Amino acid sequence: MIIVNYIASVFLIVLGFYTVCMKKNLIKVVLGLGIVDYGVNMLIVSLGFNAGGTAPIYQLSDLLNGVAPTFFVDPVPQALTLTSIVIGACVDAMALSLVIMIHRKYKSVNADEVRRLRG
Amino acid sequence: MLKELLNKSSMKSPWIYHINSGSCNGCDIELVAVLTPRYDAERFGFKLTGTPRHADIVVVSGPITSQSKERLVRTLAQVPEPKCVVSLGSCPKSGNVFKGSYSVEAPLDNYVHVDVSVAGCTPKPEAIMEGLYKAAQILQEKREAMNK
Amino acid sequence: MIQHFPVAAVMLLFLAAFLVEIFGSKNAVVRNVIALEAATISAVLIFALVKPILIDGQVISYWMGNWAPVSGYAIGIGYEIDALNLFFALLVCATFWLSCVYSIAYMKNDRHLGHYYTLFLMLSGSVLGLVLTGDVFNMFVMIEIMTFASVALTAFRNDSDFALEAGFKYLVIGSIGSSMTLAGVALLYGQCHTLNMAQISAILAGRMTPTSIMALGLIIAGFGVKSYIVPFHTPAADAYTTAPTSISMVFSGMVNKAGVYGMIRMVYVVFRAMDKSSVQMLLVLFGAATMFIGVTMALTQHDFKRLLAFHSISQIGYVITAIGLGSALGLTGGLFHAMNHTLFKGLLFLTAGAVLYATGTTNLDKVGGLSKKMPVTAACFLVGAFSISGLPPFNGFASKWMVYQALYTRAMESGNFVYALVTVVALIVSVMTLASFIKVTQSAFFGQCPAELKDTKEVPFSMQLPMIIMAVLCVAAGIFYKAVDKFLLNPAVNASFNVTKYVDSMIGEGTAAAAGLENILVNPVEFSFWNPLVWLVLFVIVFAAIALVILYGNFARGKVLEPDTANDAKYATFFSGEQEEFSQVAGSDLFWGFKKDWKGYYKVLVGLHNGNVNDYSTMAIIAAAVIVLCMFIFMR
Amino acid sequence: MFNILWSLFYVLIFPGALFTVAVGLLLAGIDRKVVARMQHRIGPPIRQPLYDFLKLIGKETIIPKAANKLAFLGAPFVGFVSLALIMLFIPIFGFTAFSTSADMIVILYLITIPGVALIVGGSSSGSPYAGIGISREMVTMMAYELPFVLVLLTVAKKAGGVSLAFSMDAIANWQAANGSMLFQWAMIPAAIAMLLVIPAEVGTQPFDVAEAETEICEGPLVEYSGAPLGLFKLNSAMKMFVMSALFVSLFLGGIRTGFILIDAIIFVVLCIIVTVLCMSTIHAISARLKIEHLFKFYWTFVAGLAMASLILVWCGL
Repeated sequence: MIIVNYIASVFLIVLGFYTVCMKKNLIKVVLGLGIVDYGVNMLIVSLGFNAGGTAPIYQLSDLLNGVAPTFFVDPVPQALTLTSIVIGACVDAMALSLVIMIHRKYKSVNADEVRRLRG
Repeated sequence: MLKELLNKSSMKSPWIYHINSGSCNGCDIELVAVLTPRYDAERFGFKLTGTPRHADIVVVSGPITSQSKERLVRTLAQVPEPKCVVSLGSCPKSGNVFKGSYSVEAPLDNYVHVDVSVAGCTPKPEAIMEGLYKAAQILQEKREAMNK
Repeated sequence: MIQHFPVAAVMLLFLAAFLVEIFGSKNAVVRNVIALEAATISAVLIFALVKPILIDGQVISYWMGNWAPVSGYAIGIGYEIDALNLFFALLVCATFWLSCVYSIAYMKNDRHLGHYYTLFLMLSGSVLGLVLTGDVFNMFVMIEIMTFASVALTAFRNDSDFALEAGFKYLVIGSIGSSMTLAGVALLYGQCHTLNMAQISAILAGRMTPTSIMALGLIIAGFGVKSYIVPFHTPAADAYTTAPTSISMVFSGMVNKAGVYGMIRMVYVVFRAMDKSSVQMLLVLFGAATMFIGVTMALTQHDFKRLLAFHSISQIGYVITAIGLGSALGLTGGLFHAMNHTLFKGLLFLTAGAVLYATGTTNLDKVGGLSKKMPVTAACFLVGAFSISGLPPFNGFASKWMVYQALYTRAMESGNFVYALVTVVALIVSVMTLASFIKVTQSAFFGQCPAELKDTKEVPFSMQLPMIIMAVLCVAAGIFYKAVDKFLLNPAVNASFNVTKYVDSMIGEGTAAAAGLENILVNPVEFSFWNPLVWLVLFVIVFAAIALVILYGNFARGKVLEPDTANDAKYATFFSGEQEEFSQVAGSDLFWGFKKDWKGYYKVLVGLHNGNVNDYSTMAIIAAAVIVLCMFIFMR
Repeated sequence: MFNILWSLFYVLIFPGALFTVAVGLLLAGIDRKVVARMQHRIGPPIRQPLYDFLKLIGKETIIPKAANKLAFLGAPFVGFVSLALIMLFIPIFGFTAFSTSADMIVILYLITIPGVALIVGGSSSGSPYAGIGISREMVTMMAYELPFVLVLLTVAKKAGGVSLAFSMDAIANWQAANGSMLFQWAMIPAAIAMLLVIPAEVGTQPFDVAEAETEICEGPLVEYSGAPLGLFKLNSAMKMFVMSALFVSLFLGGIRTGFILIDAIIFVVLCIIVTVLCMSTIHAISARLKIEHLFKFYWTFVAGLAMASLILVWCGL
C-alpha cells in the first residue's frame, strides 16, 4: 500500500529534524539535514506514483488523441526529485566543507563550542 | 532697535557660573543664600548655570590655590563674550588669612580682569546682590561696546 | 521582443557568473567589467519593463522553450511578470547594481575575487529569478541557489572564524526552510497536479483542502525563514554581521525581500488566503514579535553591523505585520516599507562598510568622532538613521504611517484588542529604533575621535556614490510619496488583489472567470498629511532665522586649525576646567537606565540567542510546527 | 497664489511660528513666576524668558574644536522648525490650519524631532557630559513614549471615526458634539497620564534628568552658547505650549464661539491652566528623579493608567 511511503517519508523528516536539533556533532547535524531532504524527496516521488501505471513515454499528440493508455506514473515528480537530490548533494558538500574549515579554526565540531557569535 | 533690545536684555538676564578655587565654603553658602526665598536674586533674572558656556557672570570664591589656578584660568577662557568676573569675598582679592601660604596664588587680578569685587569674610547676601547687580550693569556696557 | 527581457536578465547574470570565473579570476579589470556590465544590462532590461507593466498595466508571460499550456494545463516553466513581481524586481536590480559598484572599491583588498563575483552574480540572478518566475518549483530551485550563494558569501572571508560559524548556521536554518518550502510545493503539486502559480491559483480558488492548508503552512514557514522573521532570525543576525558589507546590504536589500515577495505571492495570489482572519492574525503576531525582539536585541549590540542586522529583522517585522493585515492600505504600507527598507537599510549597511573600510573596525566602543573625518558618510548615515526611525521628511515616515493607520483601522473595524496592542508595539518599536541609532550616531560619528583613528580618510568616490544615490532616493521617496504610490505601489497592490489578469494571460482567456476569481479595484491611498508647500515655507523660515543669527549673533569661531589658536582653551571641550582629554561615552555605556530596568527581559532574550546551532534549529522547527498547527486549527 | 499666502500666514504667524513663540515664552514666564510664588519668592518678571532669549542672541557663539560645525549649528534650527510646524496640526477648537487624516502620527513624530535635534546637537559637541545627557534624554523619550502613544490611541478610539482614526479634527468634532473628553469618566486615567507625560516631554523639574545642571553640566547643552543655546531655550518654551495645547485639544475641546480670536484666547488660558497644573506645581514640590526610576515610573504607573483607560474605552465605556 502506498501509504507506507508517506509514513516513511514523515518518519524520515522527523528523524532528520531530531538529528538536527539534538545531535551536538556538526557532521551529524549535516547528516540530519540530508535525512530531511531524503524524506521530502520520498514524499515527492510517492506523490507521482501510481501503482500499476506504465512508464510515461508518449508523444503529446498520442495523449491528446487518446491513443496512449492514460494510466501512467506522473513524470514530473521524478524530475523534481532529481533536481532536488542534486541541490541537496551540493548543500551537503558545502556544509561539510564548512565543517572542515570550522574544525580548523575551532579545533572542535561540537555545537556547544562553535558559538562565538551570540547575544 | 533690536540692538538696543539686545543690550538691555543682557542686563536683565545675567546667568551666573560659580567657581570655587579653594574657598572655605562660607562664601559659597552665602551665594546660594542669595537665591533663596529671603533674598531671591531670580527677580532680577539671575540664575545659576552648570557650565561656563552659558554664563555671563563668573563668580570666583576662594584664595586661588595653585592646584585650582590652571583650571580656573581655563574655565574663565571658555566663557563667551561679553562676560564679567566677580570676585566673591576677600580671598580672591587678597588671599585673606591664607596670604603668604606656599600653595595660594591669591590676587585674581594677576590672571584675569576682575570687574567687581565683593569684599568681606564672608560678604553679606545684600552685598553680594549689589555686586552682582553692578556686574550686570557692566555687562550691558560691555555688550554696547561690542557693537562698536 | 519585450517578453524576452526578464528571462534574459536572469540568464545574463548566471552567464556572467561563469564568465567571471573563467576569464576574470586573475585580471581585476576584466572581472569588474564583466560583473558591472552584467549587472547594468540586466538592471536596464528590468527597468525597460516599467512602462508596459506599471504604466500600461500589461502582464508579460513567457514560456521556457515555448512550452505553452496544452488544453488549459501548464506543462512548461513559465515566467510571468505583473506589477508585483516587477516592483520587487526593481528593488532587486537597484540593490545589486549599487552593491556591485560599491564592491569594486570595497572588496579590492580581498583575495579570490573571482569567486566573490561569481557568487555575487549567482545570488543576484537567483533572487531575480525567484521574483520573476511563475513556477513554484522553479521558485524553490532559485531559493536553493540563493541560500547556497548566500552561505558561500557569508563565509567568504573564511580567515575569520565568525564568518565560518555564521555561514554554517545560516546553512542549517536555511536548509530547514528550503526543505519546508519543498515539502509545501510537493503537497501543492499533489493537490493541483501543476506547478504553475496562475493555474494553482485558479484551481484553489475558494477550494481549500487540508492538503493545501498544510502546504500553505509549510510555505509560510519556508518563506518566513527566508525573510528572517522571529524565531528564524538567529542566523540572519550572524550572517549580516560577518558577511562583507556589500553582501550584508544585498542580504537585507533583496534576499529577505525575496522572502517577503514569496510570502505575498503565495498568500495573496496563489492561495488567496489574505481574507482569512487566522492567517492575518498569525502573520500580524509573528510580525509584531519580530519587530519587538529585533529592536530590543539591537539596543544592546555594540557592533555596528550586528546592530544593523537586528534592525533589519525588526523592520521586516513591520512589513510582515502590514502585509498580514490583508487590507489594501496594509499591503500598500507593507510594500512601501519593504521598498524603504531596501533603501535605508542598504544605505546604513554601506555606511557601516565605509566605517569598516576606513577604520578597520565596526566595534562601536572603539570608534568615535568620525563625522569630521568622513563627512559624506556621516551625512548619509544620518539620512538613513532618520529614515529608519520614521522622522517626517524622510521615506520611513510615510510607510510607517500607513502601517499604523492600517493596523489601527483594522483594530477599530474588527474590535479586536490584539491589533490595538500591535499598534502600540509598532509605535514603541519606532522610538526604540531611534534610540539605537542615536547610539550609533553618538559613538561612531559624533563624540571624540580616538588617537588611533586620527588619520582616517573619507572612502573613495565609487563607495560614496552608492551611498549618495541611496540617500537621495530616501529623501525623494519621502517627498514624492504620492508618485511612488501611484506608479509603483498601487499597481503592485492591485496586481496582488486582482489575479484574473495574471491567470488569464498565463493560462488563457476565461480561465479566471471559470474558476470564479474576481477583481476588486484598489484605489490609491489617500494621503492628506503632507503638504510640500508647508515645507517650502519652513525652509524660508529657517533661512530667515539663520540670517538673523548671522547678522546679530557675532559668531566668533576661531580658526582652530592654526597652531596658536589650536591650543586656545576657549575652543576646547569643557572638562570642568581640566585639560582636554580623550573621553568618549562609548556605545555599550549608553542607555544604562533602560538596560537596568529591563535586566530580566534581556537575560531571557540573550539566553535565547546563545549561538548554539541546535537550539536555533529547535526554535525554527517549533515555530514552523506552530504555524502549521495554527493553520490547521483555525483555518477550518 | 492666494493659497500660498494663506499657508505662509499660517506657518509664519498664526498658529505657526510667531504665535507659538509668543505663547511659549508667555507660558515659560508664567511657569517661572508661579514656581517662584509657590516657593514664596517674588520671582522674575513674566517677560524674563524673552530677555533670556534676546541676551543669548547677543552673545558670542563658541564652537568647540571637537564639534561638527554643521550638526552643532543646524540642530536647534531643525528643532525650531518642527515645533513651529506642530501647531499647524493641533486644532484650536474649531480651527485647524492643515486638517489631515493622520495628524496624530504627524504630531507624534514631529514632537520627537526637537528631542532628536537636542540629541544630535549635544552629541556633535563631543563632550562626555553631553554623551551622558543624550543617553538620559533618549531613555526619557522611550519612557514617556509608551504612555503617550496609549493616550493618543485611547482618544482616537473614543472619538471613533474608523477611517479617520488618527485625525485631530475628528476628535475636535466629536468633542463639539459630545462635550469635552475629560468629562467622560473612562478618559480620566488617560488625562492624568497625559498630564504626567507633559513634564517629561518638556523636561521640567522632576523629569529633567537629561539636563541636570548640577550633576552633568546641563547635559546635551553643555557646549552650547549664544544664539543656538537661545534657540534651544526657545524650543523648550515652545514645547511647553505645544504639549499643553495638545492636552487641551485632546481633552478639553468642544468649545466653539465661532470667533477665532476668542477661541484662541480661551485656548491660551486653558493652556496656562494646564501648564500651571502639570509643570509648575510638580516642579515646585518635587526633586529630580534618577533615570532608572523615571523609566520605571513611566512604564508602570503612567502607562498603567493610560492602559486602563484604553481597556475601558475598548469595552465601550
